[in-house]
Formats: sequence, C-alpha cells, structure tokens
Amino acid sequence: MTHEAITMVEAVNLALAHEMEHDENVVILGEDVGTNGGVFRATAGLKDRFGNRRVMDTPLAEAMIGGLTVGMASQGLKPVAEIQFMGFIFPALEHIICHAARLRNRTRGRLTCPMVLRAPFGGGIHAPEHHSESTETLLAHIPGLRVVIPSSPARAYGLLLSAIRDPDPVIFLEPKRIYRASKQPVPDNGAALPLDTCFTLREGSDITLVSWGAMVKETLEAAEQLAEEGISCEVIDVATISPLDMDTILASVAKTGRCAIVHEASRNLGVGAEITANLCEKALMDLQAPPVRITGYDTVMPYYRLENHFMPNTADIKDAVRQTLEFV
Amino acid sequence: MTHEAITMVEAVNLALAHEMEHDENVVILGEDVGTNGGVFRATAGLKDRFGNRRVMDTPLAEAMIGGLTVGMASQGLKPVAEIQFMGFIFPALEHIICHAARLRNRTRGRLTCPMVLRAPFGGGIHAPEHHSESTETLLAHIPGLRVVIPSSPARAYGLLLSAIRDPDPVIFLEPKRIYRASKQPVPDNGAALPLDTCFTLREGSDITLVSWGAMVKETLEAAEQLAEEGISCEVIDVATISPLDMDTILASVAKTGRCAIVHEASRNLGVGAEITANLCEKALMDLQAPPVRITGYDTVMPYYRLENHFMPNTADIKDAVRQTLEFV
Amino acid sequence: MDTVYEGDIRYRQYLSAQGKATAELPAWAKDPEWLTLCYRNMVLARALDSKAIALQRTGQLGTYASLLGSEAVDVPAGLLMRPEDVLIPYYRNHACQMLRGMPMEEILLYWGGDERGNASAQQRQDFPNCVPIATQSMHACGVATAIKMRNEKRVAVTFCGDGATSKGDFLEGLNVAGAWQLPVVFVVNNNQWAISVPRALQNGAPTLAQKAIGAGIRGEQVDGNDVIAVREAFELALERARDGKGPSLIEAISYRLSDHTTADDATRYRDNEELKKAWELEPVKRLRTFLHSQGWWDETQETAWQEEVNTMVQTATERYLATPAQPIESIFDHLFAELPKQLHEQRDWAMVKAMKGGTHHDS
Amino acid sequence: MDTVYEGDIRYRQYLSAQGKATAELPAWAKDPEWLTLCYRNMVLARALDSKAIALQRTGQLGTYASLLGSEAVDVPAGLLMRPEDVLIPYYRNHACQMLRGMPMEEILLYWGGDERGNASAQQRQDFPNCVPIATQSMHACGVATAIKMRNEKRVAVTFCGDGATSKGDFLEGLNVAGAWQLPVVFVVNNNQWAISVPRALQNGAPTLAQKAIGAGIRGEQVDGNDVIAVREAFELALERARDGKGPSLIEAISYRLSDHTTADDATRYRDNEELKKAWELEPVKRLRTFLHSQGWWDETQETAWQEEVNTMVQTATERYLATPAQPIESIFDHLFAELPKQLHEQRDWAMVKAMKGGTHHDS
Ligand SMILES: Cc1ncc(C[n+]2csc(CCOP(=O)(O)OP(=O)(O)O)c2C)c(N)n1
Ligand SMILES: Cc1ncc(C[n+]2csc(CCOP(=O)(O)OP(=O)(O)O)c2C)c(N)n1
Ligand SMILES: [Mg+2]
Ligand SMILES: [Mg+2]
Repeated sequence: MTHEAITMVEAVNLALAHEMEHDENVVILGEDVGTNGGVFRATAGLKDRFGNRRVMDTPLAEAMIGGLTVGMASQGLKPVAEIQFMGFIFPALEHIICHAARLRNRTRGRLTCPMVLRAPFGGGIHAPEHHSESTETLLAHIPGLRVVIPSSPARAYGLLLSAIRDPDPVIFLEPKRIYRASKQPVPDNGAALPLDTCFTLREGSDITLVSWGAMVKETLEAAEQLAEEGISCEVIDVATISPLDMDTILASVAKTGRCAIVHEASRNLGVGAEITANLCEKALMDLQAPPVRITGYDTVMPYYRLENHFMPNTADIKDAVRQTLEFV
Repeated sequence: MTHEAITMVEAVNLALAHEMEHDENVVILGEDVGTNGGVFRATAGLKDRFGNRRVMDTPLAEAMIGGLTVGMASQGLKPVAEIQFMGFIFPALEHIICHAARLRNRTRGRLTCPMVLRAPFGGGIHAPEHHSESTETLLAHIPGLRVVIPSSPARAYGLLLSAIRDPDPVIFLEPKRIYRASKQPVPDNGAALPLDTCFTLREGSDITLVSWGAMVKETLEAAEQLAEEGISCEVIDVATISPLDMDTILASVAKTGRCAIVHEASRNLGVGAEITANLCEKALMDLQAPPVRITGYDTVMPYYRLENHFMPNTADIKDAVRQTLEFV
Repeated sequence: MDTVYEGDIRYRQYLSAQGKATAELPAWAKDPEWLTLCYRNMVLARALDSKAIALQRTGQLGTYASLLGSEAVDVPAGLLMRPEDVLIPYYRNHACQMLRGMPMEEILLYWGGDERGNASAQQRQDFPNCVPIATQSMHACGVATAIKMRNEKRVAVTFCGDGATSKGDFLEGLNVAGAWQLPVVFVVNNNQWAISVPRALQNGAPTLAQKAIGAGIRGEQVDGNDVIAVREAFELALERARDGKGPSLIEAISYRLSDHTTADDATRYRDNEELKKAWELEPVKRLRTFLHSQGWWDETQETAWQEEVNTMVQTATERYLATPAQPIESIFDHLFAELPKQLHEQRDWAMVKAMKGGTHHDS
Repeated sequence: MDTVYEGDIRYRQYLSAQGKATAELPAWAKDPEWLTLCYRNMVLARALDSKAIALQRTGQLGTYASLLGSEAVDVPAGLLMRPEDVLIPYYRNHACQMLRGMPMEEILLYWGGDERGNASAQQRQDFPNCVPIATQSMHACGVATAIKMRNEKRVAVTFCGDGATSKGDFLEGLNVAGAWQLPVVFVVNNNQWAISVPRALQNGAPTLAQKAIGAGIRGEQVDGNDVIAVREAFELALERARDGKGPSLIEAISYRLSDHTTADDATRYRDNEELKKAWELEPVKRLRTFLHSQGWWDETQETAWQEEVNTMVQTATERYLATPAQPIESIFDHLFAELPKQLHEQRDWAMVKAMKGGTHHDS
C-alpha cells in the first residue's frame, strides 16, 4: 500500500491496477493502451503486469471500441475502454447511447452492461484540434448512463473504483489539464467513493461555488483569494454530473442564498444550465441573487493559441462572485 | 402556386421542390429518398422531377451521409441530407460536430458548409425502438450549428427554405407525430421564415407557455382549454432552438410573470433547462412563480406500448399551469 | 509487379430452384431426419410470420419485419448453434430466435412494443433484436472477444442484411475479427433490397462476401434458398470458429419476398416481375419438392403439420394478446441496477399519473 | 462450387533500397527534370520538418506530426495533382500541401495553433488538415460526388495512415466510391505504425490494398520509398479518375522514421533495430543515389540546394514567428456567416476581458 504522493493520472493507473488485481473480469481496451501505456500513461505497466489478454490494443476505430465493450460487458466482463481523447468519442456514441445505456432496460435486466468508458477531456494543454473540448453534456443528457468527472488524485482513485464496480455503464471523463497538476497521497486501499453525491470541498456562508473537473482548481483558488477579501465561499465538486445530486447543492444554496457555477464547456446547455434550472425551480425563494454561470463561450473551442481566452480563470470567478454579492 | 391545404410532410416536400427548382446547387441525399420518396414521403416525386443526379439514394451508412454532405457543401453545393430517423443520427455526429459545424471557423471562412440535415424525430406513432427519441439537446449544445424544429405546415415550409438558403449548416428536425396531423394552406411563394426568432402563436397575460415541435399542438390545446377557465396563456413556439432567441421569451415573461416549458425530450439537460436557466439569470425579479418544465422522464424512451406515458399531454400541461398560478 | 495477394470467392449450391440436386449431396443430407426437422421449422416460422402480419393489419401488433424468404437462412442456423453459443441477431431472425428457445408469444410481445419480449430466461445470453443497423456486428465481436479470452469453445453468430454491409460497424467488425481471429460467424442475409435500395446501389463489387478479403478472413457465398448449402457453409464456419480457426463471413443470397416491414409498400419501388421470379426460387417449396422427391414427406404429413403449426401459432397469439401491459414504473426499474435517488420523484409522478383520475390513465 | 470472384493485389517497385533499378524504368524516368524537381522538394520538405521539430522543442510550436519517411509518398502527389484538383489531406501531408501552394509559414502557423494556417487563398478548395482519423476519406467522396455531378474533369485526392484503414469512415468511403464510381484517389501512407500500434495489429490481411476488393475498386501496393513507383501508381489513378474510370486505392509502404508526433516517444514501444533497418530504405537517400548514378545530381548541387532550402525555411520561420495572434473576437467572427445576435454579448465580454486590465489580458 503506497502513501506516496501521486498525480491524478497515477491515481487512475493505481485504481485500474487495483481492480484488475482483485477482479479477473476487469479488462482494458483501447488505442495505445498496451505497450505504450496510453498516450497519457494512464495504463502504463498494466500490459506487462496483466498480459495482453487483459490489456488490449485495439485497431483504430472508436465505434468498434464502443461496440466491443458492450459485447464484452454482456458476457460478464468488466471492460474499461479508453477513448484516447474525448474529441474522438463521437463514433462510439451510437453504441453508448443505443446499446450501453439501454441493454439492461431493453432486456428487463436479462443482460447488463457493466462497463467503464474513460476519456481525457478539456483544454489548457496546447493540444491539437479536437483534443481540448468539453462536451460532457452530450453524455450527461442520456438516461441510463452515469457520468463521472474527478478533480483530484484521491477522487480519481475512489471514483474510478466505484465506476468499475458499478453494475451499469459509467462514462469517466478525466480532466487532462490536471493529470499532473498536483500530487496527493492516495492509499491504495480499494476504498471507493460514492457516485451519487457531490463533494463539499470547502464550507462557506456567502455564496456557493459549484464546479467539476479541472475548473475545481480555479474555483478553489478563487475561494481562497476571496476569503482574504472577507468573502466566504462554499465550494462543491459535483463529480458525478449525471445523475446529478442537486440535494447537496440545494442545501448549500439554502444556506448561502447565492450560487456561481463554473465549467469549461460552452454555456448553452452546459451542465450549468440544469443546475441553474433546478435552483430556479426548487430554491427560487432562497436565491438572494440570480445564479451566475462562468463558462466557455458558445463558440468552437479555439485552436490552442487562443484557448486560454475561452477557458474561465480564477479572476473571472472572483469577478462574478463579487458582482453576485453586490446584487440586491 | 398551390393554396390547397397541405400536411407538414407535404410542406417539407414543397419547400424542397421549390429550392431545387430555383437553385441547381440544391441536391438531396439519403437512404430511400429516391424512388421510394423517403419512408415518410418527404422527398416523393423529387427524383422523377429532378433526376437521380440531384436526388441520390445512398448506401446505408450515416457517417458517410454526414461526411459526403460536408464534402459536397465545400464545393458550393447545397446538399439536403436526410437521416431516416433521428435515432440513427449518432454515426453522423462526428461529421456534424467536428466538421460541418467547424469548417468555416477552421478555415476562417475559406471553405463553408451550407448544408441541411433533416431528420424526423419524436414519439407517438407506435414505432419500433430508436424511432421515437427526442435528442435535440445533443445538437443544440454544439456551437456552429443552427437547430430548427417546425410545428406546422406553414412554418415547416418557410423555415426549411431559410435552412436551405442559410450559408451555414442547419439541422432541421421534423416532429413526425404531426407530419400528417393537420392541414393548412401553404402558398408556394418562396417566402422564408426567420431562423433567429421564436414565434408567438397566441397572446396571453397570465403565463407564458414555451414549446416546440409536436408538443406545440398539446400546448395550444391546453391554452385553449385553460382560456375557458379564465386563464390567459401566451404561447411561444421556439422553432429555432439554437441559437436560442431568449428575447421573445423574456419579453413575454416580463409581461406574464410565469412560465411553463413543454418538451418531449428528457428533462435533464433538455432545452428547457437552458430556457429556465436564462429566466433565472435574466428575469429573476419578473418571476412570480418558479418556471415549470413539463417534459419526458429521465429514462430511456419506452418501447411503444408505454410511450404515451412518457410524453407529456394536454392534461399535464393544464395541471402544471394551474399549479404555477396557485404559487404565491 | 509482384503479386502480393490472390483470392477468390466461391458460391455454394446443392439444390436447384426445382428442388433437384445440382451437386453431390453431403452425407448427412441423405438422411431424412435433419432436413424434415428443418422443413417443419421453416413452415412454422412462415406461419408465425403470416400471423404477425395479420395482427399488425388489425392493429394488434406494431410495425413488423417479415421473414418471408429468409427461412432457409435462419432455420439451419437456429438448428445448428449450440445452447452455449450466442446469437446476436438483427431484426429479421425470428426463426432462429424461436429455435434458440424464445417462445413465440415473446417474439410477438417484442413486436407488440414490449421490452419483455427480450427478457425470458430461455434467451440465455442471446442479444435482443438489434435495430440500429450493423451495430450488432460489433457486439458479436465483443462477445467473441470474451469467449476467446476465456478459452471457451463457444461461437458468436451474428446476422445482418445486404444494406448493413455498407455501414462502418459491419466493416470495423470484420476487421477486428480478422485482426484478433475471433470465434465469430457473420451471416449476411442478402435479400437484395435495403428497404427501397437495391443491392447494386449499395456496393460496386460482384459479391458482398469479398468484403471478407480486406479483413483477411474467410468469405463465401451460398444460395440462401437452399438449406443444404446454408447448413454446409454454416457448419463449417461454426466448427472453425469453435476450434479457434477464426471468423467467417457467409453471404446467403435470398430474396425479400415481403415488404421491408409492414410500414413499407414495396410496390412503390420494386418491379412485380422481379418478385414473381423470386417466388420461383423460394426456399420452403424448394425443400418440400426435394423431400417429396426423396419420399421423406407427403401431403398427409403436410396437412397434419400445417394444422399443428396453426394451433401452436394460435396458442402463442392468445398468450401474447392476454399479456397485460407493464406497469409504468417498469420504465424506471430497469434503467439501473438500483434506481438513483434522483429518479424517485419522477417514478412517483409517473405512477400517480397512470392511476385512475391521473392524466395518463389508460393512455 | 463456382468461383464468383477472383482478384489479386500487385506490388510496384522500380528502385531498390540501394537506388538501383529493379525493373524497366518508365520512359519519363529517363529524363532528369521531374526526378530532380521531386528530389529538391523532398529535401525542402525534410528541412521544413526538422525546423518544425526544433521550434516545437524550444516551445515555439505546438504538437507537431513529422513527415520524416513519407517524403516519397507526398511529393509526387503534390507535383502531379492539378491546381483544380482537390487535396483532402490528413495531418501528415505538409509536403503535398506546400507543393499545392500553401506557404511554409502557414504550415507552421497551423501547427502553431492558429486557424489562419488553413485560410490562405493559395489553398483554393483544398481541405485543411484533418485530425479526426479517416473522416477526410468521406469528405473526399463528397467532393468527388460534386465533381462527378457537374461533369468536371477534376480529382479528389485523399490520404490517410495505416491505422485509419480500420475506421468505418475509410471503409464506408471506399464503399461509396465503388458504388458511385467516384473520381477519387485514396492513398494509404502505410508507415507501419499507428502511434504505438503496429500494422499487424490493425488488420489480419497481408495487404491493406485489398480493402479495395470489397468495395469493387482498384487497389495496389507500391513501395512508398520509391518515387518512381509512387508516381506511376498515382498518375494512373489520377488519370483514371479524371477520365471517369473510377476510384483507386494506393497503399504506399513507407516507414515512420520519427516519433508519431512531438508528444510521442517511440522508444517506449518500438525496437531500435527495426528503426535502423527502416533508415536503410529511406526515400531521400535512395533517390539521391539514383540521381547520382545517372549523373543528374552532384555534391555541389546538393550543397547549394541545402543552403537555399535553409534560407527558405528560415525566412518562413521568421514570418511565422512574427505573426501576431488573432484578436479574441476572431473566435466569434467565423462561426457563422453572420454572428447571431445571441452571441454579441459574449463577444463583447471576450473583448473586454482581453483588454488591458481584463481577466484574460495577455493570457
Ligand atoms: C443506423 C440505421 N440507419 C437506418 C435505419 C433504418 N432502416 C431500417 S432497416 C433498413 C434497411 C436495411 O436493409 P438490409 O441491411 O438489407 O436488411 P433487410 O431489412 O433487407 O433484411 C434501414 C435503412 C436503421 N434501422 N438503422
Ligand atoms: C478518430 C480519432 N481517433 C484517435 C485519434 C488519435 N490519433 C491520432 S493519430 C493516431 C494514429 C494514426 O495512425 P495512422 O492512421 O497509421 O497514421 P500515421 O499517424 O501513422 O501517419 C491516433 C490514434 C484521432 N486523431 N482521431
Ligand atoms: Mg436487405
Ligand atoms: Mg501509420
């Protein structure tokens, strides 16, 4: 059991290895996941350790990765498939939406689809086109899927364990900008984290900041800096964006009366829309100011020279929070 | 010029014929669109009239339909592609999202993608699996696309003309439940309807009902019936769900103070979420009650024996409106 | 220029349209047992098919895809597969499904718009009907991957139509099956039409079987109206797969004697002459003629069997029609192993709405 | 069993690894002009490539895909295509793009993360680099459909890698090209690796060219390190397409002498011995040896050309580095022909944020 501080991508690797060690049905497939250990090294060493029957380099075809995974899962394997970048997930959507999310329902439970589909996503690493988008909405909207996004090494480890153990399909989106942004000791004790709850990372009384994935970093930074100005922020990491745990968010907003939601995805129909809609429907009387969304623009993610303009930053969050607090 | 009353699917056909007649660059492609005239007869007679160079039965491959369309559009054609049912659009998404929506932006306007992708969608006709879903969110979330949904023969005609003439990609979703539900005289005069505005179908003062597509029928019915109870509903047909014209909706809610949004799609991250979020952000002080969403459930669209349970009906809308009006 | 690859595609046929042997019959075909069993099931399948169409026409069934003309493709497969094999069907494999143990009333239940048609234990690990074209090809490869990984002697068998061979899923499936030498059999039921699109518009090659070549797997063509040819091809493919010798593609040439589905009207696009000619090739009569000529089947047997078949189909129909709809909460209860808390409220609403006086009562 | 299809795949080569003729050379290859032009451009392409890698290493360029080892695949295509033809490239066709008129500084600008790298008028109707694997194959078919529909004598030429041949888009593209007999040429630059996945894991067939067979189109293999073979194959394919004789697939066997991109480290998965052997086959030296042996090129010319090339690349680099970033509003201004009113506010915010004192100033 390691207590060394590790990065998020190492935590992903640790969780994969842990589950492969404890459940022989857990297998890995994807492009370059074998000898190469994944382009981000998330599966590094696993082929050597578990053999190429359980860690499979596939031909280059995402629809096929999606379809194979469904077929394998129906046989009681627990495939963990990697889509190399979320920007290449689209060919797999037919299998995810029409089959993975529906196999249990379609057969009234006779066949099930206990699979995980991992994909790095989001901007900020100066990557080529299609390597930086945040399109989690497309999956979060689909009934029958769980969509999980970790924001720290420890949560990556615990949530990925849950995702693999879950008897239903889970989309596990990894914010690659923070793959190696910080280290944290993560005991390899097999302790899973729940997929049905947000995580409150910081308590506060003036405003609730809601975020997930890489933007949690900026959100926490903003909270920290605003504290110096005497503004007390509660910070919630949604983690499982679908099904969405509004209870935690509503309880927090009942207390703070204000809310800012931070995400990298485009604003229009980003998950922030659903959260805001819920606040409006269920907490209208609690709101002392309109909730605010701090998000990417409704434009194509620009090619990398301008990408930082697209992505919200700490200063944006602080500005928005201050404005919300000024609202009367 | 015909003034005969026609159905919505006939109006689609009329608009296609009109544009093919007036612009030789307009061409049609898809599965069964030629001799068969489309499984819903939307392209009936067009192959005979314009020849099989301009009305092309494609091999059975939706990714290919998406990709061909992009290639053709880049050459200055104005392809109107049909996806036989929206439930089969997923393989085409990579081309729609990564290419159609981005070709202009990616080349700073050097190449453009003036295409229309038509697809019938929605439930209520007791169809096989995958023939009844409403997944407009998946397209509406994508920057660079216009997503248009008609709700009457006249609007189908006028909006489709605009869609074809538009210099950018338009997704044109046709609510098949109302393909033949009613008839309306539609003069074939080439007059287009704007893609940047909602249509106010009925004025009212107590509450704003917002809907699109097939649900506009139930929404209007509910308004009619509620009028008899002395409740005055304003009814807005969104029509172009992305980019979304909030101005019309906000102006209406400023007047009525209440809002109910009706859509067939699942609730979570349905377009109703974005509308509600906008109301919360921009009209918080106008709202006399929380807006309400009357939607499909966050479940898989059930196979047809139970589908009517999934789809909101007139009584649901009336109940929700009454409850909203009782809110104090 | 060096030749770096050479290949060919063969066509297999034993029975002419007139039910006469066109080649030396395999040994097993000299015994009446299997062929009469096959015949009986083809007749049964056709009777079920007629009933389904009648039910649809009278508003008692939804859109239905007829199997008319593919009996000889489906039935041998259903008879030859072992229980532990896995069928990954498309939407026109009712005969095979029936032979794999799926009760006829469940076949009707499925086409009656009810998910329980996919639910019976008799279906074991077989996949449900697949509507999104060709996606099943890849599920079959996934199943076969699991089988291979576990060193099991089982085979994944999947069907699709001629139109489906144009879709990436089918082609990606062939490719990975070849790359990984998976225990899978792909059967293309080439019934010459994909709704209104004829075979010639799908693809520019003389055979569909040659798509196997690019994937480096075995491919062959068989007369899909000839059960002897289909059994030979299929048995070989099954055995090879079971013995770890890799995948096969079988293109069975049949003809869609029906409309595409009950929602279709083939007279809009299909020449009546062509249909007439196709009826001359049809598989049930062909086999019956052969059985007659061998003295393995006679009019008395035929009449008795037709009667028996009608009773079976009628019983199944009654069971189907007597099946009450699922309760509305069923749409929530199979979404996940356990209903997420977020959905409890929606489930409650749905139940209230479905109750007497509710907005969706009896709808 | 009747044979219903027979086919083969041939391999074309004229120059051995040692730059010696292995077959009777085509007539045009007896003339120095084209081959020295080809050589010059291969050297230029390689110089640009080295520069790009150097820029990336020093933080002046983003992730870059080297063309090292595919010069002989790209350059002949760039020289033989006509201006009115359309190139639908993948992301490893810089040499071809350059020869089609794309200024080197724009090639760098693209890899420098700037959409204007796809924008110059010199690129005419050529498609921009395509990142989502194999999707370009289908765009090429769309372009070819437009060309065919208008009865134009133009050709759509598209490239992809060996890995890309596994993806549905490539296969669906071949299929429709065959069904519709489109004026398109598919070139597979089989450089043996798809990032870390070797050719053998992609596909179970001996050649990738035989994927053409299932689509009913011409397919052949060429030595992709031999410009003479590549030109012969490519010219034939272009001519056929231009004359309405249908599509071709050319599998050019090269080797990826570089890492996959600058973000990759091939030593993690690739044997050094294999790489060493591949260097013995490389195309630039092979052609130079041949030119030397014919007396068409000498050391003096080489030195002079290397110098010239360096100057050209240096000038382009300076232009690239001097190009200021686009203003932030550019991300709005090319989204649609006209900015929808809904986006005006976001555009305004973005500009304010980018201003001095704004939260995104200089970010
Ligand atoms: C992905 C997808 N696209 C379109 C359809 C609509 N559709 C259903 S059957 C069919 C034709 C299939 O033809 P073929 O593969 O030849 O099989 P057949 O029905 O003739 O047996 C089409 C286009 C679908 N079900 N799935
Ligand atoms: C749809 C898609 N999936 C994955 C990737 C990531 N990716 C980029 S290049 C590459 C390998 C391509 O190999 P190959 O086709 O042989 O071309 P090469 O780069 O070797 O020239 C992969 C997997 C991508 N760009 N697009
Ligand atoms: Mg067919
Ligand atoms: Mg390669």
